[in-house]
Amino acid sequence: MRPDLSVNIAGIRLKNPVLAASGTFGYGTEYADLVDINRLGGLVTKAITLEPREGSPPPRTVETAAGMLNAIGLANVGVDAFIKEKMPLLHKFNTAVIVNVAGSTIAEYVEVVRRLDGCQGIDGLEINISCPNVKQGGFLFGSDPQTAAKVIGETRKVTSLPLIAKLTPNVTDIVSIARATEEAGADAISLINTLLGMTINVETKRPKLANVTGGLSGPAIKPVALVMVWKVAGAVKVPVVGIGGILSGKDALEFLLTGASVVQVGTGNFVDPQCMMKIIHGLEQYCQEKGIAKISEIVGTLEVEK
Amino acid sequence: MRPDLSVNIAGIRLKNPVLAASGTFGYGTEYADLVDINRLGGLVTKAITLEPREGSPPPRTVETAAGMLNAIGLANVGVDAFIKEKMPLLHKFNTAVIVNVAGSTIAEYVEVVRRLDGCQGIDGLEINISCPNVKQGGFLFGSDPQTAAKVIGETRKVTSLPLIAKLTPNVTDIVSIARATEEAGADAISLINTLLGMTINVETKRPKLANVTGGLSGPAIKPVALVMVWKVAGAVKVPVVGIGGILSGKDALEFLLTGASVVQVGTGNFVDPQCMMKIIHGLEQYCQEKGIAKISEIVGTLEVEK
Amino acid sequence: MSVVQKQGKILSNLEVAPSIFLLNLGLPQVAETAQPGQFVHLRIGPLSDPLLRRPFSIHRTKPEEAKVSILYQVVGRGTKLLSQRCSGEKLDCLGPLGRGFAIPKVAGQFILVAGGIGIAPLIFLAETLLRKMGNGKWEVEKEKRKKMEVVFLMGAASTEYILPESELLSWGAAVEVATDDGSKGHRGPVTDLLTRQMDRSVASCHIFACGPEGMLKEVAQIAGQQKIPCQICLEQRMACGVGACLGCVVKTRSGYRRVCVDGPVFPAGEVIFE
Amino acid sequence: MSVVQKQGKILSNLEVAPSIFLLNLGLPQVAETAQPGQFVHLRIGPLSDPLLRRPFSIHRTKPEEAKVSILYQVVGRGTKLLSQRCSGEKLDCLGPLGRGFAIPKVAGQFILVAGGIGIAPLIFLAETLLRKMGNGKWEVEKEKRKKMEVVFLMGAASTEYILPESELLSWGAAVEVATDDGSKGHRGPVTDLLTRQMDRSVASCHIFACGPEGMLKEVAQIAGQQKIPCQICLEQRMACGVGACLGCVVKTRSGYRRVCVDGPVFPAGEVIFE
Ligand SMILES: Cc1cc2nc3c(=O)[nH]c(=O)nc-3n(C[C@H](O)[C@H](O)[C@H](O)COP(=O)(O)OP(=O)(O)OC[C@H]3O[C@@H](n4cnc5c(N)ncnc54)[C@H](O)[C@@H]3O)c2cc1C
Ligand SMILES: Cc1cc2nc3c(=O)[nH]c(=O)nc-3n(C[C@H](O)[C@H](O)[C@H](O)COP(=O)(O)OP(=O)(O)OC[C@H]3O[C@@H](n4cnc5c(N)ncnc54)[C@H](O)[C@@H]3O)c2cc1C
Ligand SMILES: Cc1cc2nc3c(=O)[nH]c(=O)nc-3n(C[C@H](O)[C@H](O)[C@H](O)COP(=O)(O)O)c2cc1C
Ligand SMILES: Cc1cc2nc3c(=O)[nH]c(=O)nc-3n(C[C@H](O)[C@H](O)[C@H](O)COP(=O)(O)O)c2cc1C
Ligand code: FES
Ligand code: FES
Repeated sequence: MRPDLSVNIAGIRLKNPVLAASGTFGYGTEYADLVDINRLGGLVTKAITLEPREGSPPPRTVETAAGMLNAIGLANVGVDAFIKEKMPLLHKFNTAVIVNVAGSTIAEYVEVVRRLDGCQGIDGLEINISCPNVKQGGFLFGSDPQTAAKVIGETRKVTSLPLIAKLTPNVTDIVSIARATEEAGADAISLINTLLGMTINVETKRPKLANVTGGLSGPAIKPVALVMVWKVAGAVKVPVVGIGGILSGKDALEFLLTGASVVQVGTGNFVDPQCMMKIIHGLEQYCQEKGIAKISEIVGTLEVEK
Repeated sequence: MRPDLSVNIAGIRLKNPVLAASGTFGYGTEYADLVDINRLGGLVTKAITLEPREGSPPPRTVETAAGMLNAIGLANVGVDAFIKEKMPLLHKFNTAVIVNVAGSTIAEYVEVVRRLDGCQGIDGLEINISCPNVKQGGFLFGSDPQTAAKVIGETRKVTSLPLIAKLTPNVTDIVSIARATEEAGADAISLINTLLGMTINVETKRPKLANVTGGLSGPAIKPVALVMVWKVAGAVKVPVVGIGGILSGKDALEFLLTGASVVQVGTGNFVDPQCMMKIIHGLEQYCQEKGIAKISEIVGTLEVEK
Repeated sequence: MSVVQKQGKILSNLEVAPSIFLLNLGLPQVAETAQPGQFVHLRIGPLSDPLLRRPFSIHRTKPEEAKVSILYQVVGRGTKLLSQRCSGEKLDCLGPLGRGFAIPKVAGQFILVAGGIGIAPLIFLAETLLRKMGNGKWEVEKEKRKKMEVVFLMGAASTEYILPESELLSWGAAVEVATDDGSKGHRGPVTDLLTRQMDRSVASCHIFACGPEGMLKEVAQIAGQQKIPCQICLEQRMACGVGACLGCVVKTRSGYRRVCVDGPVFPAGEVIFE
Repeated sequence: MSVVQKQGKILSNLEVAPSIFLLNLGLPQVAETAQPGQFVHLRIGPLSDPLLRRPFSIHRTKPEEAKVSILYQVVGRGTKLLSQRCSGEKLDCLGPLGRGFAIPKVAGQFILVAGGIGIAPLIFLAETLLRKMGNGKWEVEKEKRKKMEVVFLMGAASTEYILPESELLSWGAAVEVATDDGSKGHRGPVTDLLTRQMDRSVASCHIFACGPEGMLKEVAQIAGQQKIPCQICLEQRMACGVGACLGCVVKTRSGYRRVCVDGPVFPAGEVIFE
């Protein structure tokens, strides 16, 4: 018997709990030669802002030990071009489409959400209050429960689409921020976005990224992501989306057991475009081996002695 | 001409800017067969508490991608046994000895510092307000500027030894905590301690560490450590001690350029006991190649375009 | 011409000059469809260090042997590890990626300028151009035909880095060499050869260049002054290699463009050098 | 007998049973001074994944050939990578580490109980005991001498994992085998053989055991009931291997003790099994 991998999260029905993470899968079509998009649980777009943005100067990425830093800087086509040019292509795929939203002001978030609200084919919005690469790009919004709640509360008012709050790990108390966004009306909570990091070229005495600092992703951050998922999943009622260093079925299972209802794969796509396909297969196999009929049964079943 | 690697930090004169980090070099003697301790800039002991502590149950360590998690739990012999049994052996080495201090209450920190104050052979104290593995073990003290300042201020009153505040990276705003400890009388600031993390065995559905969560160290965290050193070095007047994922001379140089006056090596010692010797050699070589007479000249000389 | 992800078998991986390796991979689909200037994105090892793939130009293809060749220089951890991989092992490859050189519709004099390891994609290009000429695929008036020519200007640190000269000659290219130390050919930068060539240049002339950024900037300048069409092959740090991460951008007159899909070959006049 | 860090040359690294490898290393100082039960701590590769060293018991030494052997099972990433390292390459080794088996002052019947890959250190021990007996190094009264004996109880999943039996026999050990699937010897756990052996056991008898935790627990119980001295060789996840990190502790009657320096061999009665 084939296990049932489908899940419902924040009112969105997904074929399976594996989604492509924002910023790592473009606008969906870039990987179309290599990945059967229709087999994915869903995909999250690159962050969309009100106006088009050029992004940071290069170099924008650099490898670190078991990870990478990026400072893309919210480069995107802007919400109107997104709706006109990108959404029609995305809509053709038979998979959930979640649009990642960023802004420099609360008003900008609200306006982007308002424009996306009417757009056909969008299954949900992920509100990025966690981008570390733009000073006015969300990082500050996600560092404090009040502001985080404000962004979610205001965007909540202008859309009936499922809202997912995406949190930054660069905080003292992730739980208070998660709770604040839940109370403000988030239907789910995604974590983690990248950790702030930097690296230096000792020959030139300059930072390797033109932007000086960037966001750390990849296997290096998996332990940090897991502990945050564990804490937040134990503290909120809405579902949690686990993100950070997931490259294998085993990695995904760690997040599901720890309390994430679904997972997103970011850097893993760069390392191996087959990554998400292998993860879906790995989950299926695990369920089969353990006699699990439905993947959602294992969510949060981590056994912790007390 | 041989470059001058010596540095003065917080009133402590060091042969070179390379120290062994707390908890990774035992009480100094464990590596004596393998490392010429007298060639080190200095060494920091395992955290010392008032009473002896057994520490956490095993397993206490687990490898992660380019890093490791530890949950040792402040296992130590207690301050009195340390003074009686360990210090006499440490005192024999011709290197700076810094004692790492931890406690469950501010009163405990103060009492440990008071007892160490009289002890011969101690060059400085590192006040660990950042251990993630014991609920009452410092983590909370380091998460908030007021409490951090309180610990430093109170311990400052009972000793004339140089005091180094060791900070946790698991905070929203490291600069505010660094500044608070500086104002409270810290002579230097060490960062970073470990990032909080966890990892799961998906077969047993249990955390791999008995303590559930642990502290992440090693190359994986280097980018995070660097950005915190960069921020803090730019914001305080006291010297900064750079720690986190340093395994090579190049790694150490990244920290020095970014603003650390000296560095500590932790996990690197496990990977390669010759690590610190190689780093010292690497610094020497770099200075020679670049015609740098004194290593301290390069501290904070990172070129950042604005 | 779609991109594939395949396990390519290492047919050989040999040091052909100091720290320069020639890697032959069994990759039928890529060998079949690749165009000069395109690249492959290789996963060096299965573990998480090194984590990211590394991009390498396609140096040669032999579709009839299902073979793709890479010419690479050991410059860091990834290329070091790659140089230690053995025949018979497999490498995870993505390719062919990127937009290669645009082959002009009308023939003429093709000047290829290679600096150091930048020679890698230009051999594939030279071979393609020369084969096309041999086939008489270009329709040119008779009197112009004698002016059709591939001139290969090759710059390197010293003589031991000048690799496929005899092969190029045998295909019918004109080859000139410049070395930094003067151990072979002209002593000085390869752009000296280009400047000299400009004096002899004919009406319908095209420049194609690959090499270090400084060299490309100068080539672009020379071509600009002479108003000669020029295509340059760029490098940038890459994560995805397929246009999804927006990591590999270069500044152009039409804003930041992605080297991996909008390039790696760009019209020289488009690129804004810092 | 101090610990050294040396680049050991891989003399050979061969699969001797399914997923079990025998690694021979050129390590003169370690070969010279190692005692049975001690271990080496190996760095598997130069990159940061895998990061930490891996501990392996010393399986044999040949000081005259400067050789140290390791018998290891591929169970994860580190051991997989180790199995791919080739002859002629070097491995960074720390050793010899830990407190090995305490060889009793008075001879008698030595019962060695190995479960699975736990056989690795016991071969070194058997060889050492038998050599010492052969040398007549133990001063025993004549009538006791005939009772001196090494009994090697070997447990494994199935027959193909039973490796050095003939060699043990040739040295003069008594060997008994138990397999999980009954493909050789007794069908069942090796502890069955130990229980049986207890009925025939003689006055001055010692047990030495290495294997999975469940087996060691049972061996410790049997030894405790019979009041026979018993030493067991433990495993724990290790970081430093030299006593500095306090990571590798095991619960004992005198609190947590470090497996790497206080062990890996402990008196069975000391250890508190969960
Ligand atoms: C489209 C394209 C085609 C290329 N073709 C070839 C080729 O045919 N032959 C060849 O030898 N090299 C080629 N390169 C460069 C090659 O990708 C890098 O040399 C390689 O990735 C370095 O990896 P490393 O781990 O050894 O170096 P690292 O240790 O990662 O870095 C060492 C040095 O290499 C540079 N570098 C690292 N990554 C890249 C990158 N992605 N692009 C450019 N520079 C980088 C760094 O700036 C650094 O100075 C190409 C690059 C691109 C983008
Ligand atoms: C003193 C000592 C002596 C040992 N002697 C031998 C020996 O002679 N032959 C042999 O095959 N193995 C021996 N081991 C076990 C060996 O160290 C582990 O099998 C090895 O480290 C696993 O590495 P890995 O990367 O392949 O596995 P990982 O991918 O790290 O993990 C796979 C499995 O191995 C276990 N494991 C991982 N690290 C250790 C560790 N440090 N100690 C114990 N288990 C671990 C984990 O629990 C996990 O189930 C010994 C261990 C110790 C502590
Ligand atoms: C190149 C790159 C671009 C990213 N862009 C975005 C973005 O636009 N919006 C966002 O919310 N997260 C962005 N992220 C963060 C990822 O979605 C993800 O949260 C993070 O990378 C951790 O997951 P990983 O370790 O699987 O990569 C980006 C990450 C990378 C590597
Ligand atoms: C096993 C282990 C034990 C540690 N114990 C302590 C400790 O007692 N006190 C302390 O301040 N830091 C302790 N640390 C943190 C290190 O001193 C250091 O801050 C951290 O490991 C980051 O550096 P690294 O990446 O070089 O290991 C410990 C780290 C490890 C790995
Ligand atoms: S490498 Fe990702 S867009 Fe070019
Ligand atoms: S492994 Fe570090 S104390 Fe044993």
